[in-house]
Amino acid sequence: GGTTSTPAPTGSATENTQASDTQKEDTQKAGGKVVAVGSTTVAVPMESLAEKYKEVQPEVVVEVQGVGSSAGVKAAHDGTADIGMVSRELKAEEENENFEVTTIAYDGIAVVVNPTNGVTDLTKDQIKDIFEGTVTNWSEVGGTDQPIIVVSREDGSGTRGAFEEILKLEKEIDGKKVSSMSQGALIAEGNGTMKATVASKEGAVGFVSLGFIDETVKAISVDGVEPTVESVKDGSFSISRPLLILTSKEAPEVTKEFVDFILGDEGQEIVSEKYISVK
Amino acid sequence: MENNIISVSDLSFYYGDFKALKNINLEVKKNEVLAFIGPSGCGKSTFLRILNRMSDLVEGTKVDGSIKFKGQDIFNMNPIELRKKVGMVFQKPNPFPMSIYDNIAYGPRMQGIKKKSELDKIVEDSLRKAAIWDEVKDHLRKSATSLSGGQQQRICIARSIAMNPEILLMDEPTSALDPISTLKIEDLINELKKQYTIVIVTHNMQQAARISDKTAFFLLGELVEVDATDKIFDQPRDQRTEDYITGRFG
Amino acid sequence: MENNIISVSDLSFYYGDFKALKNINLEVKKNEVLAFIGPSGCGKSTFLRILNRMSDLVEGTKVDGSIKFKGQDIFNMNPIELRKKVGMVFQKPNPFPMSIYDNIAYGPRMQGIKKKSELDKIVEDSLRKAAIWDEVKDHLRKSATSLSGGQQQRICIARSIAMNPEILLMDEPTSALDPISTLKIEDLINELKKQYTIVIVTHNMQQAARISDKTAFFLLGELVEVDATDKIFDQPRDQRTEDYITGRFG
Amino acid sequence: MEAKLSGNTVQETPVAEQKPAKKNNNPFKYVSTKEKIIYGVIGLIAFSTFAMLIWILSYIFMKGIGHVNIAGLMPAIITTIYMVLMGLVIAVPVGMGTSIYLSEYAKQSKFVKSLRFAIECLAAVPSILFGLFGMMFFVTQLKMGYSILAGGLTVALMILPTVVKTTEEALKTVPLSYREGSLALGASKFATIMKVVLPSAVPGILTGIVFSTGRIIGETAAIYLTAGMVFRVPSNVMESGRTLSVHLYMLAKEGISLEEAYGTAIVLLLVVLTLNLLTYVIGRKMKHGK
Amino acid sequence: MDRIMKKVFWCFAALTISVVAFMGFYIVVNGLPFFQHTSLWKFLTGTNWMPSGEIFGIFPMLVSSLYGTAGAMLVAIIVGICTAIVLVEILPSKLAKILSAAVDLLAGIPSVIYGFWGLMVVVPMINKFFGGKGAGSSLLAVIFILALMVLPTVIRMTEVSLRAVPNEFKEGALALGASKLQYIFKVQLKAAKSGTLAGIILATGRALGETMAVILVAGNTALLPTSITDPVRTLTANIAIEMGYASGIHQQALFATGMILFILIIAINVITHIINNYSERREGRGSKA
Ligand SMILES: Nc1ncnc2c1ncn2[C@@H]1O[C@H](COP(=O)(O)OP(=O)(O)OP(=O)(O)O)[C@@H](O)[C@H]1O
Ligand SMILES: Nc1ncnc2c1ncn2[C@@H]1O[C@H](COP(=O)(O)OP(=O)(O)OP(=O)(O)O)[C@@H](O)[C@H]1O
Ligand SMILES: [Mg+2]
Ligand SMILES: [Mg+2]
Ligand SMILES: O=P([O-])([O-])[O-]
Repeated sequence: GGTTSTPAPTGSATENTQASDTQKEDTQKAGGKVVAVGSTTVAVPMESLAEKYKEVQPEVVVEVQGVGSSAGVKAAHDGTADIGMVSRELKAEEENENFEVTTIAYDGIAVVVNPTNGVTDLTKDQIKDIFEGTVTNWSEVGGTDQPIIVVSREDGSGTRGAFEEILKLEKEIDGKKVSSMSQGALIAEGNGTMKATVASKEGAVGFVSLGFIDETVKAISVDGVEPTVESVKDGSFSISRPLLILTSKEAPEVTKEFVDFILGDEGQEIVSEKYISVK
Repeated sequence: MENNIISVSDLSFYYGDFKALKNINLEVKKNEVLAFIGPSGCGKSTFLRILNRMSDLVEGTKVDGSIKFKGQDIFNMNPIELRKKVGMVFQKPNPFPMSIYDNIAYGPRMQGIKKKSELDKIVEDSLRKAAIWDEVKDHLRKSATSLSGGQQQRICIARSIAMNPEILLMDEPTSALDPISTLKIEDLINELKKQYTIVIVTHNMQQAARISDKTAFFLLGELVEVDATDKIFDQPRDQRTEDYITGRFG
Repeated sequence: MENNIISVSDLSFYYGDFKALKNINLEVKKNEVLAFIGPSGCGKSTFLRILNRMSDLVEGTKVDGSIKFKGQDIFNMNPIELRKKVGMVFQKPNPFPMSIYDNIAYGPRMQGIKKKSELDKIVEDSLRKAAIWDEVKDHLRKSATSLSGGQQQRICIARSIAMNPEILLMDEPTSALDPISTLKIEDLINELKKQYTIVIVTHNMQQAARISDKTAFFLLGELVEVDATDKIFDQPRDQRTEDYITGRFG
Repeated sequence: MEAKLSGNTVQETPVAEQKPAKKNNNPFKYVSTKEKIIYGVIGLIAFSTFAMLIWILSYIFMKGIGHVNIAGLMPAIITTIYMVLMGLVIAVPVGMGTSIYLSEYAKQSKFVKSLRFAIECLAAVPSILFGLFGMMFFVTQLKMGYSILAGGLTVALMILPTVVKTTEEALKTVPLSYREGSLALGASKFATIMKVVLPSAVPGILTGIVFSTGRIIGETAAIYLTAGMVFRVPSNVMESGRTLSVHLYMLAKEGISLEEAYGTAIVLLLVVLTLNLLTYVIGRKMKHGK
Repeated sequence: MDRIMKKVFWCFAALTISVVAFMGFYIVVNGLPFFQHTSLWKFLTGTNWMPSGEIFGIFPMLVSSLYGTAGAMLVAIIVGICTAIVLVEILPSKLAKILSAAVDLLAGIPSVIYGFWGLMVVVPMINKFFGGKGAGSSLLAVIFILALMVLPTVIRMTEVSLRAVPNEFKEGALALGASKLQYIFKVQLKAAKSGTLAGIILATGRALGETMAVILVAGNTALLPTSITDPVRTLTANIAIEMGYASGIHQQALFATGMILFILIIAINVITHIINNYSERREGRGSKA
């Protein structure tokens, strides 16, 4: 894995970034590229961070690929990426001592429904029942008589993993722990599709990262607590998880500098707009 | 006059602005073999194709004058009915890509004949009349396109005969064939004329001489002369006919 | 013997297992017009195409025996060189889809002639010899495929002539043409024989009679008889030849 | 009995003048009711095809016409061009060379036939499989990362069978008589191919290239799995980029800015339309050039 | 020169072949180990797809892919052939030319646009008229979009082969007193059979392989559909959706899915090939007799 990974003519150039003032163009071309691959959730703040970083370090290019948490871990391990983005705790088999895991923020997962839906509050158990498919009509949970359309994320999604874990959406089959998510659920690929799907189907319910909430969908209070940055921060909204990045311990200087930037004041300020900063 | 199965009077035909046939007058008697000869492009095919209104298929054409089939104006007839009575055989044998049997049965089926025994009979009769029954009777299910050119042409003739037409139009039916097949078709025509009226276009003057009762000579869209075949070949009235026949032309 | 430009001895030819030519022996003299006649499928084209080794193009064939071109075994020659000396004209006129000029200049250019004036001269000469110069001299840049069939065939002849070959092979060069174009090509052949040796395949016995000095009759892959044309047509030695010529055959 | 010589004075035939008119005015005069119904059904079905086309196009144009932002889409447009060039530069020479070998040089043995068949099969393989392969092999195994290079190689692979096949078809349409004519003039095989065969096959080959280009432009999954989705003008082939189609897919997925999605769809359609038009023009030119 | 160029062309061919072989090999090698984990039979017939629990059964997706393809082809064949007939035989040639160009345009529209349009227009419409568990995202939507997408292929190939039917057949039929429709259905379509069939096969491959447009309208539920309004997930969608999230055995399972798809497509090709060869041989045998 690790350092040799960064593709193309990089390698040597990264060492003398100091020479950048004399050979600015050269370094820009040859040197500073940081590739971040992984969670679609983390990709959102990462894009903003990359954007901001361009002002701080114009020579460094940050590429962000939001393809999914597991892919992020894999890309980091095999060296395709400098930074792996993960929106859930690492699984046991994903742990690797050559890599460093850094929490860059905390995120809430909000249950969302179509704005036309009258329901505003659900208990954790109700949510569990809905997503397991035992409750199938909104009238059973205080809404109008309308079938519930459950929308979930694809298998392997960090958001889904965290959501299932927190709500204990799990069951055992042949001694194996498997997700108890209703199999009849529609599958939306990525946070964006999830939001778009819920926004376009009246009876739909789904879950997205807090960072994706806007007026096209309605976030539900859980056990009476509204999902906001504050409520997640003070722990009253309990469906939350860390956003992680994975870097090689022998990562090149550019990558380390970018990570430092994320964890620094400037970086955390950007993160805290929609997420909970680690500070 | 009643003896005339076809009477053409003052027929002109245009492809767009081009006048391909100029004021043709012609009569065809029942059970007669009439040959059309003339240099390439003189309008033989065009004329033949008007007789069963195949000319309708070409866009932008115009007809003047009249053609009567047994006294009835063909332009006022349903062309489908007309074509059933005036069959046509083409220069290149064009059997459909189906079995021999289906080729012959195509027409009768179209007319609603469904009964197997009836169809069988028509197929056999037609193939016999076209002098090809013996050659194909054991492979009626074989694709007609796999036969030799000469056999294909006889299949096409049989296909026309199966419709029980009154006239057979043939447009250079042997020009794509080898000499031996040609001979067979010529023999067949001599046989068929007992029953049908035949109008045949040919490039080959020997052929015209061999098989036709009357010959019509076309030149540049005009019908120069029509007369008994012997007469046309031995003592044509028109100088142009003579020039053409003696090969001193163009 | 020295006068023989081609000597074929004991030539057999196979398509796979099928023996298409059987022990052919034949000599062709310089400046002679030799016609091949015979029923369809008898091997005329096959034989002709061996003479300039176009037969190499067909896979799975085999040759036995020898052919000498001016004393040299053609199977030991570079076929490209052979074909430059033994030109060929096909049944269907096949000009390239380029201008008339480029068609004629194709061969010379291939031989490395680049100079405009030189090419111009060759083009004009060849077209003149092919008796088509006057018809096309004003549109040398026009596409050759837009000409009439007869003109196209003469272009193809000119194209061969431009290579300055010693022999011209022609495979039914007029069978796709109308009678008037045919006449023109025949006249042309009579003209060309002053300079070239010509071997021509034809279906048309009249044509063979009109243009050739000698005629060879093929049947089922055998060379039945070859002799002066008059003799073949008036008093053939072989009964089969007579049968074929009098049309009483098969 | 006696046929009259032509060229006589024109007779008055009032009927004659009506005939052509009659013929043209009512083409259904002798069509049976049953056939009229069949005509109606077929016509309706055909009409629905074109109605659908108009529906899609007009829907997208109406919704997006105010949101076409060419400047904003520049990175995607440029990435698309890169991807097309890369795919074509690799696949076209290799593909053409292959089909020339297969159809002009190789003996038509069983082996060659099975090779041809293998290539044909590959032409039918869904592009997602190419994406799968490209992602595992180019991106990960060869460590190219998400890059224009990995994407370009993947799409090149994807269109290669198409190029081979269309070229072969085009070569097939060149009449044997051209080759014979050239060879009979003492031209070598290579000269024959270059001077006579290929020029006559150009329209067909071109169609294949345009078709392949269309496929690259329209491809989504195989490209974002290999070239990634970074929305920026790539400065070299090792960088990631986002093509128009991928961009549209991202926008459709995100559902944040539907206007922008419609605008992108219009640009994408315009690119395709231009391409179609180009083929048409070139095709016509070739025809007339002949 | 000739010989050198032959070598050069040979190299290109060899390159193509090795690339083709390598790709097939690669997919198989990466997919095969999976069958130590789950047997091929279980994989094909299993009805549960739960990667988190390492349960991999693609039966619902296999069925959905086949339903979607079959349904789309049924529509596309009928509509396509009718449209081609109208273009070739009924409309005046000028109008037909314009409409043919329009068909080309239809063929050139990227699949993601079809998907997008399907998502925005077709899915809500299906929801409005039929409802369904996926609120419009359904097998029906998949069939509709796929049919539309493969239609141009069917139309074009049929059109080309109808046009290629020699005019002699038309003349022959009409000269026998056939009406135009009788000619079209009894002679022309039969004569154009092989080209039309080729178009249908091509279109089938495309329908089976289509990914993005399907993902957008299918709902992607990995359950066996019981009604045409049920949401479905196809084999291709399965790969595309989970590829980014898969690792280890899950990833192998996706490769195995790809392998199955690969085999399906090749099977279609082989069958066509055999049918083609068979009919060719039949004709060939005839011509020798
Ligand atoms: N579809 C058409 N459109 C325009 N002109 C045509 C058409 N068909 C034939 N012609 C012209 O009409 C004239 C007569 O053609 P026709 O085919 O009747 O000649 P022909 O005597 O049969 O010749 P051939 O012996 O070569 O068959 C020719 O000048 C020809 O160019
Ligand atoms: N490529 C080939 N493969 C196998 N057999 C062939 C091939 N070409 C010709 N033949 C066979 O060889 C024999 C001679 O054919 P050839 O073409 O020489 O005849 P031909 O005398 O030129 O006939 P035609 O007058 O019809 O042109 C025929 O039986 C033919 O079927
Ligand atoms: Mg004619
Ligand atoms: Mg021959
Ligand atoms: O895209 P995810 O953050 O759900 O893995």
